[in-house]
Amino acid sequence: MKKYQVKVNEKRCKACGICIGLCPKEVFGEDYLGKAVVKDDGKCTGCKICELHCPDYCVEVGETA
Amino acid sequence: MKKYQVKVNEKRCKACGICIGLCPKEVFGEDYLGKAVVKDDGKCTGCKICELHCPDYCVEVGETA
Amino acid sequence: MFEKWDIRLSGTGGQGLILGGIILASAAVKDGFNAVQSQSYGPEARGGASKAEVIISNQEIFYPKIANANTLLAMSQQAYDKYCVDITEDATIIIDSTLVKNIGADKAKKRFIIPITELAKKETGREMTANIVALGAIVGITKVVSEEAIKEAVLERIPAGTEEMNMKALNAGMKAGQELLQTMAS
Amino acid sequence: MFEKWDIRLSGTGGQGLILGGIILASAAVKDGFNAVQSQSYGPEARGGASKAEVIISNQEIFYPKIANANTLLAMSQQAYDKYCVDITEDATIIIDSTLVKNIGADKAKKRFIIPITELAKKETGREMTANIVALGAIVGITKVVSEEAIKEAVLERIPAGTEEMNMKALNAGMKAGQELLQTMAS
Amino acid sequence: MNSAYEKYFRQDRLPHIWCPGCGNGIVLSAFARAMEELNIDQDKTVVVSGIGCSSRATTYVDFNTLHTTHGRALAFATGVKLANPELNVFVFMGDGDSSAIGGNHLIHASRRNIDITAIIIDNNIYGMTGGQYSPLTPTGKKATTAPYGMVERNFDLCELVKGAGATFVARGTVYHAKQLTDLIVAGAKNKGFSVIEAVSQCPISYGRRNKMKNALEMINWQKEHAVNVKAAQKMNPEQLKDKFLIGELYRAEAPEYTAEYDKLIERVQKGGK
Amino acid sequence: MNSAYEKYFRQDRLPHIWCPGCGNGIVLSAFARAMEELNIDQDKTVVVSGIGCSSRATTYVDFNTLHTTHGRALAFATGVKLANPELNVFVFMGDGDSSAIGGNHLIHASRRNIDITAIIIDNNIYGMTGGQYSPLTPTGKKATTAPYGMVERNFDLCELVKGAGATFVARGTVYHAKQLTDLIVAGAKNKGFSVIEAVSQCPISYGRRNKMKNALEMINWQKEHAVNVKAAQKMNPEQLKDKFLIGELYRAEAPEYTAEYDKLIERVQKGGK
Amino acid sequence: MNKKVMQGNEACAHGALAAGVRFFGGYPITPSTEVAEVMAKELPKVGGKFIQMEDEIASMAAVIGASLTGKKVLTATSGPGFSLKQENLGYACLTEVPCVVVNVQRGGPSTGLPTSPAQSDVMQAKWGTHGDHPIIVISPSTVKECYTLTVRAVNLAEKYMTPVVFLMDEVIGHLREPIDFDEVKDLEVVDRKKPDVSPEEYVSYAAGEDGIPVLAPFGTGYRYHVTGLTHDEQGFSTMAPPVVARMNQRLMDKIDNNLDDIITFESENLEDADVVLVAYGSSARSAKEAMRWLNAADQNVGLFRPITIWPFPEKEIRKIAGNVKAIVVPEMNMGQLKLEIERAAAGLTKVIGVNKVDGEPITPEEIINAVKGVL
Amino acid sequence: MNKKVMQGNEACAHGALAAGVRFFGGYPITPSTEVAEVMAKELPKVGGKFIQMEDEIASMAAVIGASLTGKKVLTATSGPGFSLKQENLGYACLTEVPCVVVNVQRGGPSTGLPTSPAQSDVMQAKWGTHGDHPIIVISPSTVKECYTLTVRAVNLAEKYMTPVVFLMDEVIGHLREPIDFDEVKDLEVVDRKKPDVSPEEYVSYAAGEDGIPVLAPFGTGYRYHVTGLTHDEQGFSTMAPPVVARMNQRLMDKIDNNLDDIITFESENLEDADVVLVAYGSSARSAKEAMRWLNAADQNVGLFRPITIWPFPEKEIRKIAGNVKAIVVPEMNMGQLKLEIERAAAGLTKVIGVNKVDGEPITPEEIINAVKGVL
Ligand SMILES: Cc1ncc(C[n+]2csc(CCOP(=O)(O)OP(=O)(O)O)c2C)c(N)n1
Ligand SMILES: Cc1ncc(C[n+]2csc(CCOP(=O)(O)OP(=O)(O)O)c2C)c(N)n1
Ligand code: SF4
Ligand code: SF4
Ligand code: SF4
Ligand code: SF4
Ligand code: SF4
Ligand code: SF4
Ligand SMILES: [Mg+2]
Ligand SMILES: [Mg+2]
Repeated sequence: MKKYQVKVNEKRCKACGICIGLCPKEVFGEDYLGKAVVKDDGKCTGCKICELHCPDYCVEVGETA
Repeated sequence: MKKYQVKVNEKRCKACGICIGLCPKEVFGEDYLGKAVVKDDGKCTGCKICELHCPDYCVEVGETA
Repeated sequence: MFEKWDIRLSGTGGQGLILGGIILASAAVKDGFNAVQSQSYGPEARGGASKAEVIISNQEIFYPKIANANTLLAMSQQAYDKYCVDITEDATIIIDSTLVKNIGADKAKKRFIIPITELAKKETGREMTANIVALGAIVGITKVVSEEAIKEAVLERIPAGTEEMNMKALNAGMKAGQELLQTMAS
Repeated sequence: MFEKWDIRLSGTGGQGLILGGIILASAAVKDGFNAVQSQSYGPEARGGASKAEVIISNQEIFYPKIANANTLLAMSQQAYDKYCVDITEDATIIIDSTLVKNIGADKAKKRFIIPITELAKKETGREMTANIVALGAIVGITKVVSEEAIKEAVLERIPAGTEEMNMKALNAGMKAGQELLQTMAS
Repeated sequence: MNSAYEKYFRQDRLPHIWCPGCGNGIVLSAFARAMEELNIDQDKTVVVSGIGCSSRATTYVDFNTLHTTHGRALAFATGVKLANPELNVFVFMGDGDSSAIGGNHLIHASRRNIDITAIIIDNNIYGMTGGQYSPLTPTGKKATTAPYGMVERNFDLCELVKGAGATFVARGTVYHAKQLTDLIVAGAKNKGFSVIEAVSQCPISYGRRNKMKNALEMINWQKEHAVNVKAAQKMNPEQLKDKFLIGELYRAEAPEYTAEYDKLIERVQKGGK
Repeated sequence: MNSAYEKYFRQDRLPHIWCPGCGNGIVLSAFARAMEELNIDQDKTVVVSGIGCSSRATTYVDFNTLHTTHGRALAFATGVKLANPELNVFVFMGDGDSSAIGGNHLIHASRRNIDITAIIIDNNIYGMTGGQYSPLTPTGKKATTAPYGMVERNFDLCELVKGAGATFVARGTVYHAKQLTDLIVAGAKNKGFSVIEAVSQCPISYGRRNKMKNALEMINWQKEHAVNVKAAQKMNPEQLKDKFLIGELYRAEAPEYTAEYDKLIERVQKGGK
Repeated sequence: MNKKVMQGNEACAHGALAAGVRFFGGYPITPSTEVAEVMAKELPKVGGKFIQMEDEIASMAAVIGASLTGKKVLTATSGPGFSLKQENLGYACLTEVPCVVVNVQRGGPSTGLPTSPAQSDVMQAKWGTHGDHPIIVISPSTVKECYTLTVRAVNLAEKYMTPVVFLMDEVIGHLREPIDFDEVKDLEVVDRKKPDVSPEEYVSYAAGEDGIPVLAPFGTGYRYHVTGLTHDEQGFSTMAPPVVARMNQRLMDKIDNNLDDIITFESENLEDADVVLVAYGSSARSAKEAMRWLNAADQNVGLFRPITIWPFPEKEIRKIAGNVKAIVVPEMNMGQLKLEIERAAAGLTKVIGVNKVDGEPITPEEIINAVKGVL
Repeated sequence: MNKKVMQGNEACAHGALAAGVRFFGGYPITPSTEVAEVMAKELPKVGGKFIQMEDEIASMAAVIGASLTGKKVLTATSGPGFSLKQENLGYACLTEVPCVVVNVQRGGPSTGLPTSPAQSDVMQAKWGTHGDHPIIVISPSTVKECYTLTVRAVNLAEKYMTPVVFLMDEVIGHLREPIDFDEVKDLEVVDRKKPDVSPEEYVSYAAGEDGIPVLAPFGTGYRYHVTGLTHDEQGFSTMAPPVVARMNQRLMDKIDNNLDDIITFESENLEDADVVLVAYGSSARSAKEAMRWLNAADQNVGLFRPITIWPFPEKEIRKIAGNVKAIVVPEMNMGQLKLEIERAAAGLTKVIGVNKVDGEPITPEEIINAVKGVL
């Protein structure tokens, strides 16, 4: 099975909650300001729903090894 | 058979030729300026095509006796 | 000498009087004069009285409108009634008797009555050329422009293919004008 | 004596600071003062730094804007950084430590640090009431308006059904402010 | 015509300024007959128009008449109708007036389904300004601003207002003058926005330039090219080539705007939200 | 996204001004991916917009960009495209921008079938001015100028442009972000006027007022209420109640305006009439 | 005392309601939108109608249509929208249909600075539409005036059968101040005249001695014609030069013959002022503040605040010009009303502008500096 | 000699073609339509584009869009259409997109007298759009000037990157006079500057020493942003007060710093004139005729004809005002440029208007009478 690395550009994240809510694998959590943080990208399936739907282009899903 | 009287308000007639051309019974002729004149309303069937189509409201078709 | 012609062509929309005015102005320019042509419109530039004005002068023409014409062409009753009062004392007035039936309202000393539209129909088969006949008449009577110039000007402005017809019209007008002039002179 | 308060409430869009300003101005009016409230917008009145200004005076207020605030509320880092420099020498500055983490850019002598948003969440369960907590803190610290007036003013402007929650918020803010004031005084 | 003529025309304003053979006069008499059939209260009726030859109609009919700015008749009419829904509101427009500069107001009146009846005199040209192409000038036809033939596509006006939400859409012609009256009557009875496209002739600015030498020829063209929508159902595409449909083209049910607003007022005044 | 993002965005202009959760950003990334798929020449591409939150899009994408006046983007774009048909022209508009003040230009661009691709971000509201109703605010919904609920009927934007003559009409949503890219690609490939209505969310000025508490809820609403046009064919009216269609809704063949004009020039220069 | 803290835009809307406005047609635009929002909420309560039209052109049209049914009407907009309203504003001038057009000025030109204040539509308010036409333009300086002067604007519109432009600026529009409703509750309200003759005798644009026509509301039995073409007394279009001249002249005269009634202003310390500040709208507040400080420093500085901007209080300015070292004119524009002041001053004194177009209001300090430069 | 009798409107169109105009977007309106009609016919012949847009707003938009692709552009309209163009005209001012807007003035206000002459959009031409903005306005008096000055208008637009209003009137628009094409065949034609740096170094609104930006045609590899929001040198919107102030100031300066290049006028007999007639457009012809007669009667009457109406030749008027008994200003309006003349005259002399708004041109007699009144 492929593995994915999920990165959030925290600086640009506006804490909208979209990636957090849309990710089918609950990869994201939120910090005290509501910004997305990657909890566990081990579960990530690489569907890129998060990346496609981040209004601020802060989520990046990359394939690893 | 009903009889009709056809009148043209010559003053207002703009000589467009519509009544003259549309009358199925050739009731109208034209004067030297192209204005409609009633040639023979004996042939008139009272269809009122002329009255309905005169752009200047100068034709009047009335029933007589 | 300061020479100035104030010519008004009047009639109804569709008679081609504006074109007539343009041709007359062009002919004057060909003759080396200054000329301006203008017109006034009704609310929609169609129907009702129509007039075209031409000023021809050997000096520069500033104010381009005419108060009182010294030459008036009247090609409809309405136009005649309206404009025949705004003329100079010694004005020349040319009336299309095909269309103007009640004549007499004007005080012109030089009055020329010509069945212009009838003439057009007769000579060319088309009433449409009445404006050119009228031009011929004006030139024939007033000599405001040369025959050469008016011919050239007409040929420049009419649709291709109608040259012959229009020359006929022009000549008919000139002839009628000249004849009448002679009659009156004699 | 000519008394004048130049109060600036700053933070981000959506924090309700404009409503806070209106309430403060209304309270001042209830206390018999003159007051004006204004705000400035970003290109779209949303997002980015937001500020509301309130001037309270016992004289007529003509010029309605503030150059240097003598009282500043800062409810975001960006707002703090931006506005903490435009204050008078003896200004009072109140900082929401929940949201402003880097403090120190200002030269205020009277600096009050209160976790306003946290307090709002704790006291009412809703961050949304942070603006009312902040108002409480301002009043508690500055006494610019009477407790009565600010209570009345809050009740007038909030949605029906939220009275209790907002009073809790207001009281929490006032208490925090007063306590801090005493600590600093002592 | 006579009684309608006497009752609904401002006699002292005639003759009208329209050119010989212009279809505007014929549409206006069809309108007058429709008013007669509706037995309309002149005092309670407002007729609005824009700017164009067709829009001069308001000069000649004896109602509360409002001759507005080019393209904006429906926006003025919307104000009239909403401010006083008791008034009957009719609007005359030209093809350019309604679909070029006024296109936006046309689609919004359609969307709102406001109880106004619009009569659009479609002569395929800007008549008043002397023959420039309009959005209803058929592709290929000539106009002073289309000396090489109209290069743009033309609207199907009826499809346009249907797509925008009008609830009564019809097309008539000057030739079918009686039907035109019927369509206006039906449009007026529709409680909502009604559009009647009246195909008309402008012999001066359109006909001559497009090889139709006079009004009569143009009216006969209408006769030959119009097909009643019902008859069309039984015709094949081959037969319908080059033809256009007339009659009631579309009807729909939808809430009428000013009535809805009145309900809103009632609701609010009763303390609703 | 990454490569599209790097290539087609003006990095130095970001972050954009849009509120947290605003759909505009998502539509814009769908657009960028479409540009990548089309492998478009940035120098030969002009992106035009009107005024509104959505219209700020032109600030962020790296093309020849033209941020115009409210409602007029398509009129500016028509000038650009006609003056130089070699340029690819895309237009971003909001629902108010395109269908309220800009409605006329929308229907005329449709009529002319000019080769422009219009992306209309439909968030059902005037976002930029803080939440007034638009012609696409559904009847009954609240807005600052509809405090008692929208009393007017709303347009079906796709029906409108279809009735006006557009040759490619599609609807997508922010939720269906991949499909949105496909629709933009298909629209761009259509040689004619293409409209893509992108249903989007404005959590700030629309959602909150209408009981949708955040962007996520609004995106999920899209997911639940959108039905692909193909799937819809197999559904009954009951099942389609409250749903809206997405996908390619309409396509037609028609001559493209600027190409026709180029032919005209050729004809005239050869001495034709 | 019955004070309420309210925004200028809100106060304008409430003033309109108090003046009897029962129809609002508008299109949202920053920074005027709150006027529409209040109207949308309040009008149904009093049986009035609010409509958001498809654009500003349509809004202007709709209010004119509504006014012809006898309703008092309002519309509100800002810069770009005001530009769009011009054609139909001219229509209202010529057809003499009362309406009030609020323009809350923002930074220009073009889309400019939508949320920033400016006073750069002052000349446009007079000259924005084609053709010679009369116009009344009123500019408030306080939130209270947003209320009271809107009432006055509606009154003037109804009295003189003319559009009135209510020219605010973003500072005033968005400013919140208390209004004491006890003070404003008894404002005079003027209704347009109704015909006092039968429909048969009625001549719509005949206009009596006062030169103001009586337009009967549509639907009341007086049938007449309204057109934007130059028309005669019967309301029908004409091209007859004497009639055209007469009708155009009357149109101007109905305003020009009533300057004393129409023009209002505020003045302070004019008597022995060395310098007079002439300012309007929110800049007048900066000017007052400046004057307060200058007077405190014993400087003889006065203030003249035109409340009616157009017709311009020319006579008053001429008088001031004869008595002072300089007139200082702070405006949030590049010098607009200054031009008219210069004209009125006719060389009698220096006219110095304090101009600012950076999106920020003029500060009292900036005015003080300008005054110090001439004192 | 190569004389052709031509209408003013036609001459304007042919002048535009000679100046290199290759795009026309318009909407028909009397009395300007012939400009469009000639363009529709002639443009395809030279590979240019003509489009009749859905209205005047769209026409103005289309020409701006076309201009950004590097084409020289023209639009033409009259009163009501000019009102509608205002918003986008302001957009062109701020975005500095060259274009020429012809307004053939007709009787106003409102629909007014569509086929009659007037000069009542003179102030609107300067003040019609919201916000402070620069504008160049040129007014021809002869058919020949309709040609030559259109070339100049296009040149000025391209040189200064700005809209130019070509302000005609119905008399001139519909007048036919000969033009000698030999005389006009070698007129200078100016093209807008092209960037002389690479796309990487290019800064769209940086503007060099002359204060005039270089806008690269879209499609030539220079990608930049154009917006009607107040923007910085990079073309992106800004609210930073110093930047806003700087950009707005530069916009005005690019015109104000070049008055000598932009302002042209004609003058006659100014030296020892007792009375100077100041007139423009077709009224200047009446004025010349009047002067001819007055001079013939040994009256010392001079003429000053502004060809550039805006920016206004203020300096020249001031000078004249110092030397004469009176300035007489015939205008087919209620006194518009007269206001500016009064301002410039600063009380140094009387300014007397000869005004007419009945749809007829001013006659030389009317001017003569006015002059006699002061001599
Ligand atoms: C704002 C504005 N633009 C243009 C015009 C000029 N104009 C008057 S009528 C008209 C078109 C008329 O065409 P249409 O609406 O088809 O009416 P018709 O004359 O053919 O009946 C135009 C362009 C105007 N009066 N106002
Ligand atoms: C002529 C004009 N009228 C009004 C406005 C104010 N205005 C700016 S954006 C906007 C509406 C925006 O709504 P929409 O087009 O749906 O875009 P959104 O902000 O929702 O993306 C309005 C009314 C303006 N800028 N110009
Ligand atoms: S790629 Fe899919 S699974 Fe992975 S984080 Fe994003 S949404 Fe979740
Ligand atoms: S979608 Fe983007 S902006 Fe929203 S929470 Fe996730 S990372 Fe942040
Ligand atoms: S009624 Fe019929 S038959 Fe009689 S004249 Fe008229 S058209 Fe002819
Ligand atoms: S239809 Fe009327 S106007 Fe035409 S010729 Fe007959 S009577 Fe005359
Ligand atoms: S120009 Fe055409 S539409 Fe206008 S009146 Fe004449 S015929 Fe009728
Ligand atoms: S107001 Fe709405 S549309 Fe505008 S940026 Fe915010 S969320 Fe997006
Ligand atoms: Mg038409
Ligand atoms: Mg929107």
